[in-house]
Amino acid sequence: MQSHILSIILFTPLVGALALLFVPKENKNAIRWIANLFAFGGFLISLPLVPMFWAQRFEPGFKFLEGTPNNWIPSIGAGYNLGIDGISFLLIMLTTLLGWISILSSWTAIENRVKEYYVWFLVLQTGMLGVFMALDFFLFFVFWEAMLVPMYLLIGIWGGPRKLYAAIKFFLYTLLGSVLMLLGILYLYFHHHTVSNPQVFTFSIPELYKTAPLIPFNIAIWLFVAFFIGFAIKVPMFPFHTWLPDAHVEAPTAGSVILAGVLLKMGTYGFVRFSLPFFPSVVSHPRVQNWVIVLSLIGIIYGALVSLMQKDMKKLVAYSSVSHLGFCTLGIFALNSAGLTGSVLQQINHGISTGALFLIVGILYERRHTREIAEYGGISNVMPIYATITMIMFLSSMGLPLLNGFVGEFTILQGAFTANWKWAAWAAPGVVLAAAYLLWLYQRVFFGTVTNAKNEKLHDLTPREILTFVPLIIMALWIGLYPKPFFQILEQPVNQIVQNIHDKSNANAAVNAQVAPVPGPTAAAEIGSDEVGSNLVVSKPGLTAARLKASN
Amino acid sequence: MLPMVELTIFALGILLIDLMVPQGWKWINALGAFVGVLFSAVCVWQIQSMLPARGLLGFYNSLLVDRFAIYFWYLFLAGAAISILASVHYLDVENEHHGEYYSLLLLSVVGMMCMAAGIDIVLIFIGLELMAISTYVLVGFLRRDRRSNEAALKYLLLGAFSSGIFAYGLSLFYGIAGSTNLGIIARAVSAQSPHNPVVVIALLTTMVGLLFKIAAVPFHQWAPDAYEGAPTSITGFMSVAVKAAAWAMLFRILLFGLWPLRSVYVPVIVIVAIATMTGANFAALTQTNTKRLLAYSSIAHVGYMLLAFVAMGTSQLGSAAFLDGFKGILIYLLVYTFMNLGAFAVITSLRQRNVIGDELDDMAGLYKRAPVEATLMLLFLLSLAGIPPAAGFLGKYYIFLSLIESGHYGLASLGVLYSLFGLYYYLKIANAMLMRAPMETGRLPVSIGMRCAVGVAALATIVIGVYPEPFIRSVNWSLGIVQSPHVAAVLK
Amino acid sequence: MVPITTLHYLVVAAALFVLGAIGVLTRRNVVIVLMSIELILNAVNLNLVAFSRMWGNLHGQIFAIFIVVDAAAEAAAGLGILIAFFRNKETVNIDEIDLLKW
Amino acid sequence: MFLNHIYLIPLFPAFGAVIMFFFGRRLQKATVNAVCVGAVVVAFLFACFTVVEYTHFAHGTGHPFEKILYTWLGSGDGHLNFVKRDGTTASFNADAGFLLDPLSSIWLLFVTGVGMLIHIYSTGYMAHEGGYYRFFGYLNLFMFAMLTLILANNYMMLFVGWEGVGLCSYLLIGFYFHRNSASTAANKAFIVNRIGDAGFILGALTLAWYLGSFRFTDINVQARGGHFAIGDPVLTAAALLLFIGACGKSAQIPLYIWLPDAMEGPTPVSALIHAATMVTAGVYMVARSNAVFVLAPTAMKTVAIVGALTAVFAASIGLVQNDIKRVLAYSTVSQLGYMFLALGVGAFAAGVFHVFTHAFFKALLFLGSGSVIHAMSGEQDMRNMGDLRRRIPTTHWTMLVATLAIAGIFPFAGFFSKDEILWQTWASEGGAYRILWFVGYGTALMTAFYMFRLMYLTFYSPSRMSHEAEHHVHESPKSMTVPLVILALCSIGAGWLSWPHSLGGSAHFEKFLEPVFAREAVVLVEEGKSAQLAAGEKEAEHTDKTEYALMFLSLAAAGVGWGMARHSYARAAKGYKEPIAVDAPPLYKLLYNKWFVDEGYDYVFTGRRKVGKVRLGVMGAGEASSWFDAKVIDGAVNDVGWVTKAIATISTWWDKWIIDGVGVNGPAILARMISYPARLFEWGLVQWYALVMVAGLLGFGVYYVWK
Repeated sequence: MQSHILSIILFTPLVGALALLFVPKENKNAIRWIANLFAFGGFLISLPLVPMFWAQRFEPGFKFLEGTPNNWIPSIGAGYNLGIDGISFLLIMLTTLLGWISILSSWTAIENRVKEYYVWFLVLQTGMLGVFMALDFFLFFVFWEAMLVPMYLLIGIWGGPRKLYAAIKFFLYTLLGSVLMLLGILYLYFHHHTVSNPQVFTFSIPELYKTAPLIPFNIAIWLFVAFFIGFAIKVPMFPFHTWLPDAHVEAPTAGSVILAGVLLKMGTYGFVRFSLPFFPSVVSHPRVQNWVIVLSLIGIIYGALVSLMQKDMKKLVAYSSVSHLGFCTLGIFALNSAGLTGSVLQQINHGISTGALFLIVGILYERRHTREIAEYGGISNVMPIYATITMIMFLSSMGLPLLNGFVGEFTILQGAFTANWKWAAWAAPGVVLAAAYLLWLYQRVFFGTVTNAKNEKLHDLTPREILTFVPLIIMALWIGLYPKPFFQILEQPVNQIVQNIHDKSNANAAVNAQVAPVPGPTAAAEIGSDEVGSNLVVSKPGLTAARLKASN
Repeated sequence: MLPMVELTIFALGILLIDLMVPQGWKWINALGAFVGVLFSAVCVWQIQSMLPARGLLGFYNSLLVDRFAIYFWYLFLAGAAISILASVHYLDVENEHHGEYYSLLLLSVVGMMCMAAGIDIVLIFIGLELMAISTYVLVGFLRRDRRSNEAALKYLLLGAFSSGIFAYGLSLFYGIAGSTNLGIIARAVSAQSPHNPVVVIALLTTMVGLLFKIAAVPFHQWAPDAYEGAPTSITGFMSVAVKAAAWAMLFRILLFGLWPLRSVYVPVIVIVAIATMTGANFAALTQTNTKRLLAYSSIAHVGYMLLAFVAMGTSQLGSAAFLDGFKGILIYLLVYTFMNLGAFAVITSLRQRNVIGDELDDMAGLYKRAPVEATLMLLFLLSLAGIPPAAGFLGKYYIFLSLIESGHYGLASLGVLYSLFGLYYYLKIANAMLMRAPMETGRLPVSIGMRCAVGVAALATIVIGVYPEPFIRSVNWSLGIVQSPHVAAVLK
Repeated sequence: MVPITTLHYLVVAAALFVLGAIGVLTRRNVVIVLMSIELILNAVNLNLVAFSRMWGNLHGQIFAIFIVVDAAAEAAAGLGILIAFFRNKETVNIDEIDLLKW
Repeated sequence: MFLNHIYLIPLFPAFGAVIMFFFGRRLQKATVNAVCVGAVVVAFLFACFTVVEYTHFAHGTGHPFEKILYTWLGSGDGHLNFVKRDGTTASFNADAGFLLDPLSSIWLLFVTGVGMLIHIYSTGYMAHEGGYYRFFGYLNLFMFAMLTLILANNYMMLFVGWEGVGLCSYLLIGFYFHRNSASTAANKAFIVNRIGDAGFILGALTLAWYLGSFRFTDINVQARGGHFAIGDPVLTAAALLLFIGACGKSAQIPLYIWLPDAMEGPTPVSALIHAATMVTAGVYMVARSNAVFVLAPTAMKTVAIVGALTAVFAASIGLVQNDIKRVLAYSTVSQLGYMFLALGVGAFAAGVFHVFTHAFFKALLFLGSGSVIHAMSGEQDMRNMGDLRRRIPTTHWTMLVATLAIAGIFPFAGFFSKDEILWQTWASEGGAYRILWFVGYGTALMTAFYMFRLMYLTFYSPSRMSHEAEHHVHESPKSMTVPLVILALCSIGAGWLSWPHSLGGSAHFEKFLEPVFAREAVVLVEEGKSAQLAAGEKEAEHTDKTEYALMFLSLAAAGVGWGMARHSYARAAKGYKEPIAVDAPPLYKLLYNKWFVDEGYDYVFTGRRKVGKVRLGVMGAGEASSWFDAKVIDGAVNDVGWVTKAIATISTWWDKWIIDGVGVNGPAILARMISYPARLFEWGLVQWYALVMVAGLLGFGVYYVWK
């Protein structure tokens, strides 16, 4: 007896999209209502998952499994298998929430080709959920790619002046990553066939978990690179990030919210779900680790610096994402429980805060149709509520304690520090700079007197707009004040992953020893190659029963 | 035999009926042709139902109706059916509505069937020529259109030239083996040293013919011209059915006939594959004529399929790589039939009284004028670009898988990178359709037949993409030939 | 007086083939180009017949007959198309077939 | 019963703030007063009871009391671990926990007390300002944060308060947000603080990484367990990092720059946040971490030296400022310097004691100046004041008391605390710190000078007021004067809590704090720094003569300063000359422009000013990066696109010109130009194709042979 809640959550938006197809496109309000209905419905339907998951949060492995292996395309060993653990659970909740919010937020923003817009948006929603739920690599890849199309259309059709450029850039960039990843996937698939006994072809991720780590280092490194590029582009990490500002600036508000809130997380999710378990020997190899960490650190500082100098609000927020995601990757590749937990938390937080920031920018844009910071000033005189909400979200984004941002950032710093104190030291300026660019932006936009006559007539937030922020603020406060539940949800999977890396990399230590050194920045090579051994945290095995008792 | 005979009868019948049908009722011809296709499909189905695993020999051992053949027959018929549906309205617009069109279509299908089923070089050659000649005429069918004439003439000259070279090679093989039967040729060849100059010359000349028909660089230059000049409905037909037939022939000869020589021809094919992908993709990048663009893209697709063929040629018979490569090409052809025909059908529907409709600008704002067609066109384009869940991905999946399995990581990477090029120029069309303002306003009139054609193609594309299991099954089934005795004997 | 062996026929055929090819590549009148193609096919026929004699079976000759037929058909179609082309362009000069480019 | 609900103390003001946040807009001023002031009053009373209960509950032992509400960071079941430096794992955990011990009780009392008074004062001062509810909401929020900071039982909770007070000071400095200077000052404050915070976080992380916990009690147990050698490098690093945090919060060199600008905020804010409470958070944190600091002599030295330097540096600037609040601001910085000097030389108790007394008289000074400004209807420049003593007598008397206190005149509060510090400095470590004593001594003299300068210019010298200003001058309402009086009483009496033994007193204050610092005493003894003993009576046998001498000297210094100020300013009429300006113009310029530090920072660090054409500092880096991003990285991407396009064009160009052009149009031209060989190209389009095919065939052959 399987529970089908995942499938239900997954396909609700799609059903909505299909339903919309039968609504005449002239009847815009009906379309809006239906779309919001389904989006909100999708969120509500995902709520029962919370208690169900909470009950078994400490149990090992994936929960709510659906489908048997190979039940979809037996002849190639692909199956419709869904299942979630703590990590994907949180991201799914985030997705349903943000999906609803962004659809709600585009009520007045979208005026032409409304029907299409909502249809594509709901399709996108399903695609994203699928990525987080899939336990089958083929299924995963299908969702992963299918999701690009609606996003591309959202940018390209409802985007700004340079939408065509941005849309194609987005699509090509991300596809470049995913095709390389495809080759990697195929290799894993084939490798599983060669080593498994009896020989079977399967895309089942749990199965591949068993065999992938057996790949010898000198091949695994290339596979890792293939996956890495795919995910790093998505995240985006430092040298691969230039699609992000363009996509964000051109995308409609809701598109940006989803893009920043969920799509970027797929990269980090990919790291956590695939790169780490599949290539333990590679990720724990000091040079490789240093490579990635250095990129993350560059991303943190660099993103912050660039956003400091932006003249376009949305670009500023976009670059701030680069900085924040730098923290996420830093946490992931610290390869210890704290770092990993913090990273996932930070992904959620970034989804909440930055999503809100894009909404905020969008609201001004909707009223004035410009995002030039210079156009504004003294807005808090005319839009006090708006100013207050903005302040709260800025604070959460810059990581003020008792708001969500701090919890994630701090946990990451803790993890990075215990892995290698130099990393944390390098990341710390990012926190300062975050305050700098956000507060400076706030000063330029909200403080002072209204200088621009066009801004005098701006009306404050409508109830609908306020409604879009309420859940975000609630979440921000919740994670900030009482993050314990989140830590508990993440505890099991994170410890699992770290444990695996530890064991496997020890197993492959021999291989590590004699392998030719991976090219890496020499500077990075020095950084803390000393404590690599101690990067890994051994969580206390067993005790699950005891913990269950404790939790009930 | 039955399906071919039956098709021939219909072809001739249509010629007769055409004399009696008045102008404006010409669609009756189309109907007849369609029915003919259906009938022969039924016949094929009957044969399939009574087909032993080892296949049926017929016609003095020159014809081997095995699962492989059956698979391709279905393919040709599907292609023909969709093209017929797409043609009616178009021909009316062009004022070239004649029965010959359909009968030639059917005859070319007969030729293809011979190519797919023949294991005797004579039969294969005859089939080839039958198909080729009918296509020459079809390409030049718009007699008052200079582009059409010119395309036909070029196609004919080059085609004849290539088949001359091809025939020369075949004659040499006959000389080597003393028989025209592929099986015997294979045995004889395997007896010879693969580096015997005569063998090599024979092989290379033969390959010129084969590569010409599948339009691989450097034998591709006829394709863009012919595709551009031909009636759009025929362009679609050529790009799928003719190409599929050429592939069938290529398999029959290179795989079953000349397998022992693979050490000689695989390296050559590697070069050709790379050249094909490179040339075609780069050339397509800046195309502004949609038909020509799709022509180049179809050449590029040939490049990918050749990659799979390389994987097959470099791995053990019956090994995973071999089978996956084989499946890859077969599925690719299947999928390609639908998605490409669909795309061409949409382009065909752009042809109006006063619009030629094959420029990129004619695509502009198509969404405003025909939302359904535009959306489906998007589907076809994405499928061509190999984005799941559209069907195109399945073919790419198998091809790259086979490359990985046979250890050609470099080629695989090259292939995926070129697929990005593909995405780029397909997106140019998509951008034009969905994101630009239309040139002329007003809804685009689309005929019933066209709607059916596009609909069927789209349905197939999405179904194969989302639930490919039965199709993969059928492909596996059609791979029965690998076990069938004649070939097996040859391949050992 | 040397006996005429198959090899001699092959050499002649090869020569024919090359001549045909050169003709195709060099002549400017479409009709003559078509003829050159026929020449190539004849080279093939010569091969086939010679081999057929060498092997003492009829496959080759059958093939040859088919090729003759095919050549005829090809020529017919070619000329038909050429006429259509001539109607529009008033020329059979192969260099003036230049409408379709790049 | 109070002790067990200690967490309520911060929650009262928090409640007030929440009310203001949601409903403030609709509330009457009276209601706002009731809620906000009420909240603080309740908090104060609750705090008093709590402390009383605590002192009985833990009488004599001074054993810290801890109350843990819930696990804040961490999964709480001890399965989320991190690796300590020694390789063992520790649980990643930070509780929402509260701790009460003598140290925190002292802060608790004077923060709630002074805070309450300032709230009351504000009801009068802000009566005519807009955003009344906003102001009180922020004030309450600040009280919440400050109390959290004080009562935290681990570094992370402390950091919550730490950042919270930073935020509130940001909000309150920027209270007049339509003034650009205000919002800029606010940003400056927050960002400079943030730098400190980064240091703080890293310090805390270091401790956790080394000692395996964020909890003060755990850390103290570890640090005092004697496992660590004096001068342990890691602990030194941790201490220094924490001190960076302290520098940010408590405005020490090099991060002091934000505090003077912070005077943009309303005066009560300056009194509460930037004089009495928030700025002492750094001192509190260092005192809290004393166990770590004493193990890191280097860090101690750094603290002492930085403290001394800041003291004298800020005092020197204070000498010549004309804005009444700025003078006080710099004096605050300088006094904070004193406190750190004390901590640095190990006289923790003395430092804390100075915080305590300073809270009263400095708050009093600010409130007094506020009352002056109120009276002068907004005028802050002392050059336009004078002769106010009869017009606003209460303000005058109370401020005089405060001045005497800060100048260190016996028997006012300042005398005892400052004298204690100087004495400890002199006596510490066999005199190595005596240079610092001289510095402190000089500072004392300057302090007396600028404070009395302020008094004379404001109250005594002939009036330099404009007429309408003179016309409006009036004493402030009761709500403002009453707090002044109370604070004045405190400024007189607070000192007596620690009447030194040398004068026959028994230093209750030190005794009370002993449990917190006693252990340090021992450590320092081991270190042979017996003179640094914070606990008073241990140094009774020490040379009393020197102590008396020093007392006398500091009194003398105060007197001299007073005298100089009187001589220069008692008769300062309109357009008077600054003595320094007369005697040493360049020095005056230097001091008046605050040693040009802000400008320097703008050039070097922030990059708000350009050096010639180039922009340095963060903004420079920002510009560089964005250029890099647009030109190089994205440029590279676009170049790739461009290259492919180019190749594509070439390949089409090839088809177009070579195949068609040469094949088709070429012949006509070439035939005439070149003769026979060029005619090779004379053949037409189709033939070119055919040629390529043949070439391909031959190419195959060549390739085969070559292979």
